[in-house]
Amino acid sequence: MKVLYFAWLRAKIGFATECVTPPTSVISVADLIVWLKCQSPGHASAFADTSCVRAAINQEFVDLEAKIPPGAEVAFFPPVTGG
Amino acid sequence: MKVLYFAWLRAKIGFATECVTPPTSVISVADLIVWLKCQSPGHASAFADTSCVRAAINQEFVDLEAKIPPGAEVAFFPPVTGG
Amino acid sequence: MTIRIQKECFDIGMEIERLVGQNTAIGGVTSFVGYVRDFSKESGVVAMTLEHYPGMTERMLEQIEAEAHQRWHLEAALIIHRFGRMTVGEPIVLVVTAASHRHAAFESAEFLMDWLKTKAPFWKCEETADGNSHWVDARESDDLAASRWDVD
Amino acid sequence: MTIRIQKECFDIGMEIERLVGQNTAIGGVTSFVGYVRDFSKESGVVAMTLEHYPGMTERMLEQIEAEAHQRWHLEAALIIHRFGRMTVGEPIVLVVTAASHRHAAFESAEFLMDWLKTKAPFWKCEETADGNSHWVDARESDDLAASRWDVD
Repeated sequence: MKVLYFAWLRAKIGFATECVTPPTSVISVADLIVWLKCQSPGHASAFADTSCVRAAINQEFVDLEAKIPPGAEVAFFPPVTGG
Repeated sequence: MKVLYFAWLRAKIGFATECVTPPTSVISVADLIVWLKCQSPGHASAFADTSCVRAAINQEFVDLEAKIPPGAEVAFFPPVTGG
Repeated sequence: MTIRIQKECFDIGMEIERLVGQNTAIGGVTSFVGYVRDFSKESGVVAMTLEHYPGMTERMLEQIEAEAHQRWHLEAALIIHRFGRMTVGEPIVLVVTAASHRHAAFESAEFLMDWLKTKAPFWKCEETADGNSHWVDARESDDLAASRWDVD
Repeated sequence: MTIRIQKECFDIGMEIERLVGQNTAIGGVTSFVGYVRDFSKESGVVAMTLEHYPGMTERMLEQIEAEAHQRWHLEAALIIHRFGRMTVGEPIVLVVTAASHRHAAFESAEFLMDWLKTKAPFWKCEETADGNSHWVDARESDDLAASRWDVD
């Protein structure tokens, strides 16, 4: 599974993208976050307050409860501030 | 008194501006119209339907009931179609 | 206060650039350009002539722009209105509003256009391909659009 | 469908001219340009860097533009959004909508901006004169503005 980080999530984690193989118990985006938090202090810090975290699966916005399909590209970022 | 005509009023009357000296009984813009209608067939045609005629006194829109102050510039034209 | 009544065409990009200048408090600029269309109500329009009331036009545009500055916090505003003969596809009018927040820029630009349509002394005479010409009637929808901004 | 994500600046006048082209059904064109302001919430901002999500950005802008075409009868529409580092006073985003009637042009341009602000995956990192930088927080007022266009 490919995971992407943007803005301050990327800054806290220290890199923009990684390939991960979470256990099969990880079904939803929220599950993935719980699992990622244990990977490094940077991950733990980035995901400390998930109320500020938004996610996309295969480049479409999703709720954190969304199920992750096989081979998905999952992205994490703060609320957008474009324009 | 200086009178100006625009758009199809000007076209029907045949000129854009004239200096007139109406009798003292002409108090309002509506009075002036009644008086102007007798000045030529062009005037009569231009003012045949006053529901399509708008007026300005000294370059400010006025109702046809408005009184004309001495030395005023009075203009007649159809509803505006700018922009 | 920036209003211009002119026969000549205008350069939209240059006008916006000049209006924004070095003012870094500007966060958003809305512009609107009105063009000569080929299908007002009659079709086959090839050109039109805009007649106006010199003197009163300047007065009214200044009043309209002042009203916009009173209603919204604007950093800058510009109205350019052409007169004379224009062919299909040529720009007629340019309105530009600059503000720190985008909604002020959007709303005030639309307000300026709605008021221009109903309060600026301009009259359109359209020419059709057959060589005839006719004065354009005022549209009720323009009065309706302008009345949205009445405060009474 | 005309959307562009680019590092480079854009020429507003040229973009409008190119979009209008020879389409004489166009009666009005609304454009909006967003600039880097010097006083977002912190003051003393001298520059900012816009990060985006390549791939998803294009997807979202296409969706947003398609939605505008569905809601209004538009002759043409253009979205240009820059990314990378920009200094105060530089333009960030350009939205242009062309329609036969001005209200469609105005409304759809404002719609595009409201949706861009809340649905396009861009993130602003501001730099202040003291050499520090910080990620800009999303504004509730932008969510509110975008929710005006919800249909349900």
